[in-house]
Amino acid sequence: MQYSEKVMDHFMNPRNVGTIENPDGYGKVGSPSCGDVMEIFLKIENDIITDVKFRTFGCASAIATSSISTEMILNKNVSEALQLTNKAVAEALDGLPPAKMHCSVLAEEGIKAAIEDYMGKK
Amino acid sequence: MQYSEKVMDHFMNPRNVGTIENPDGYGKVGSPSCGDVMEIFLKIENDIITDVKFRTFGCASAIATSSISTEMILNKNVSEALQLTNKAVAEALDGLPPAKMHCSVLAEEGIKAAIEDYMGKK
Amino acid sequence: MRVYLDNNATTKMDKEALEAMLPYFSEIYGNASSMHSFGNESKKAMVEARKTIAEIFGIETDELIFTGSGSESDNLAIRGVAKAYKKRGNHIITSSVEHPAVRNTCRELEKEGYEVTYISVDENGVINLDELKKAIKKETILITVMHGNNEVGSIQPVEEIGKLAKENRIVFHVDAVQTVGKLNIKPKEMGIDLLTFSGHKFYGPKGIGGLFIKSGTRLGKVLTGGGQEKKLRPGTSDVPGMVGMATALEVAYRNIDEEFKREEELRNYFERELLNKVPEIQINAKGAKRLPGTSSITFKYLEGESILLSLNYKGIAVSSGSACSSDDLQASHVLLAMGIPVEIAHGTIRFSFGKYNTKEEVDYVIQELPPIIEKLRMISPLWNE
Amino acid sequence: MRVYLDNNATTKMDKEALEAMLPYFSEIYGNASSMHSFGNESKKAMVEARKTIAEIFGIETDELIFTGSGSESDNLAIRGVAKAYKKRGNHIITSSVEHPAVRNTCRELEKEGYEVTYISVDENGVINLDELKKAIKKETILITVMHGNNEVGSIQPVEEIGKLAKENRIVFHVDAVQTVGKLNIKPKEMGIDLLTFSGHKFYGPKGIGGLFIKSGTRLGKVLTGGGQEKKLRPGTSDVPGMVGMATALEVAYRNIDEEFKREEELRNYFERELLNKVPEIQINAKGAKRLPGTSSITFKYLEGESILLSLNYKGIAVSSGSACSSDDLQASHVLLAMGIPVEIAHGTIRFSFGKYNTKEEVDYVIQELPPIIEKLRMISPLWNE
Ligand SMILES: Cc1ncc(COP(=O)(O)O)c(C=O)c1O
Ligand SMILES: Cc1ncc(COP(=O)(O)O)c(C=O)c1O
Ligand code: FES
Ligand code: FES
Repeated sequence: MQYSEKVMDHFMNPRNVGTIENPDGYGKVGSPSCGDVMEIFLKIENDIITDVKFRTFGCASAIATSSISTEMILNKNVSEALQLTNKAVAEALDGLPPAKMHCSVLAEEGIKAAIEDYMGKK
Repeated sequence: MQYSEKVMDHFMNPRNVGTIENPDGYGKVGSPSCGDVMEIFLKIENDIITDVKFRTFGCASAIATSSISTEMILNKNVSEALQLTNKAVAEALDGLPPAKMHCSVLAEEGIKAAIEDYMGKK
Repeated sequence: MRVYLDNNATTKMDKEALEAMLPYFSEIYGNASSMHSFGNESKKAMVEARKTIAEIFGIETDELIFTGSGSESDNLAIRGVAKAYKKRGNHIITSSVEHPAVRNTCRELEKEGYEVTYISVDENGVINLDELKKAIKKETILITVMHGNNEVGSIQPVEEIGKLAKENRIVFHVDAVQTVGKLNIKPKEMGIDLLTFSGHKFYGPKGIGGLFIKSGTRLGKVLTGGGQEKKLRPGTSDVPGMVGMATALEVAYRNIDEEFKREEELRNYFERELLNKVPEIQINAKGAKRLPGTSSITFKYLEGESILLSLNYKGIAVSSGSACSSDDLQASHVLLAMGIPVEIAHGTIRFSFGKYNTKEEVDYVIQELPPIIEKLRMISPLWNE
Repeated sequence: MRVYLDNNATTKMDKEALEAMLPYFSEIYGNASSMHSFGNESKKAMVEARKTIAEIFGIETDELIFTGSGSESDNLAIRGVAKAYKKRGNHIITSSVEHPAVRNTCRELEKEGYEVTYISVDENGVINLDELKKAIKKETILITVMHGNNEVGSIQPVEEIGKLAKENRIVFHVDAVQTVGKLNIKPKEMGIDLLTFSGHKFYGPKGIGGLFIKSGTRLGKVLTGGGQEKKLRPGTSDVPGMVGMATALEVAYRNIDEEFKREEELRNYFERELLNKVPEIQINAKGAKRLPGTSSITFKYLEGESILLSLNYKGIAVSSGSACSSDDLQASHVLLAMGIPVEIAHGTIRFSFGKYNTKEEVDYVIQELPPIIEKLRMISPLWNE
């Protein structure tokens, strides 16, 4: 298993780690027994994501995809954010090992869940 | 396959190689297709073996057993010579590899054949 | 600083063993089966290597064959017995914590019509003897149980299994890949009929293994070809490998008890310090008799690969029982068999100490590990929920 | 003077290959499957070794697996196809002059219910293509024919067999243990699906072999365990062996054509001189395309072992096709298949030249050999009858 430098950078120095109190959107996907859980917190103003935090339990690839996808949706409109695919995330990381592609789905699903939560509250 | 020094000595410097014209006893045993043939020539006076020569086609063990057994029967009474066993020959050579024990039978049989030939003529 | 704590995976070759094998590459290179002097020199070395190993195990030289790896020995032992004793029965007993070389071979045999019973282990990774006893039946032809577990270090009661096997006239195979070179092993006194070992686990070369075959034990062939190794392992003899492995074994047994103690103390020191410095961790198989250098630690709320890679960043090499770093993304069957819940099993790291590890290295790990765990837990949604 | 003329049995390791593998014993020793940096370094070397070999053969890197020997590759290829294609058929075609690793494996499969046809060879040891063609039937799943014969050096028409195999959609395995490193081989251009080779035959290390597996070719497993080598050869990767073998191959192919010519000339010179100096000898497979360094010579009225030992006494290492020096005391099946009468077959000696042999050495043999033959014939009752 060889990761790209970008994966290792986001894994070793994950961006936007943490929680937000009273988030406008909150999502939690995965399950501990499957080996991956992602929690994502969004601050949203006028459908624009103004702050984002995450916490992820999972492998380096799960953490790195979480990290980079928070960067990718920050300051984006929620409808844009909804279009983020796991493939785009993997590409932004200069690729993932084939066996690890599935981990990137976690971030996509997490973001979707948080935005749906926000939509539901609206 | 490891041979004793004694086997190697008798193989490299076989004693009594050759033929005897008009032998008193002559034997030929084995067959080329089986991989071993021994020819033995005896000069016998008053039932005493006074000269012996051999020629052998076969492995080192066949040649060495032929060689040492000619030494062992020289100047012996024919009835003594008849009692020479392949085991005694192998022992005199400080042993033979298990897979090669059968080669020593050749010498025993060759001597028997030659003495029988002598007996028949008598 | 670079610290290698993955000695259960493989080891750095011993200098003496390496030096012993070097001449056999391009100075004494004859084929050990050849009749000429080049071959005889090689054969002599092979005979000597076999003798060295046989003496250490207290067995006859014709009870030992060389193979290409521990895995191959395991295959030959298990498949060999299955084939040779087919007429007597089709039942095999093994444990639920075996190495894939045994486990997957048993699985294959199930497909071929053999019946396999996988005996459970307790929370320390030790086989349930009673269960094993009850599993024995008329059709049982083989018991195959490992000696030391590669993941958690638990040592199985092979002597007692050996007794059961003998009483019931069942062939007993022991995968001793993790214990040969670390523990004193006399297979015959322990009731063992077949014993697998592998050179590179005790500072010998890779690509060479061995199998003790108690005289009288029949084995079907797995590989066919030339007459080498009693026709059970055809192929030109790997004399350098044999010499390297034999020398490594000799070196290991020179001060085996001292080294056992030293590694055990190092490992215990490591575990004590870690318990002091890192909360919410669990030492696996702690209640069992264990391999001296093996420490399997579960860091709750974390996933193993992330710990492994973070330690690697600091130059520290360990392995993980984590699903995410395994080929099939399945959590370790060993940890699950011990009753460790799957979500915790994910956070398990194996530290395996060897003869080259020092206290300084352990101190370095003790210093680097706690902040890594802390940082990773900060990222984890399971921590402080 | 010591002269090694048994290069078909095994070779002295190439210096460059040995040096290339040395660091992987105790400097870069990680397990290639481990995720940490120690493992990555080893993995890199393994990947590189695979690439080197793949490039030389003109194949993809994922079409190549490492095994523990040529014999193991042969077993995996033959047993693997037998298992995987069982549903399609149970018929295997091979030649009557194969190495025991192929021959005995076919014999084993016969016991397991497969049908094997052994195609005859002509007096030069070359397979009868027409016979092979006629042997093909609906149930044929595998043709396994060697490239260069180890005893007499005859080279089989593998390209033509490859065409036949392709036309009939039969898997084609070639045991190229004697030709890899001596001839240019591009398995894919030659219609080959599986190709066996062995490190120690081309100045690489012992204990390592390889198998080319054309993508799409299915193989059942012979050994089971970990996931190494596409799950077809479990066991911790022998990285030093891989590096040593790849480097040896690279070295061999650097000037393969020149070395072919050089060895061929040396061999031809040897044979010419011998024919001049020794009466009643016969050069086997002389009419065939032959391996450059192989010379199989029958000395009539003599038995091979005695020649071998006498030469050995003079420091000259050769091998014999003699019954008396084989394990089972059977005359060589290769010589018999070529129609050589059993009593002459006994007197056959194989001289196999390699890259380290010089003209001076050949001259020494030419000088020592005739008196030996003369002396032994004096002892032989078959001479001058
Ligand atoms: C033609 C041929 N095939 C297979 C083998 C087996 O190779 P190894 O001894 O490396 O297993 C050999 C050499 O012994 C050989 O000459
Ligand atoms: C317990 C156990 N058995 C078998 C093996 C297989 O040994 P090898 O990798 O040498 O084939 C290993 C090591 O990988 C092991 O730890
Ligand atoms: S989280 Fe398990 S493989 Fe990525
Ligand atoms: S003559 Fe053939 S083995 Fe002795």
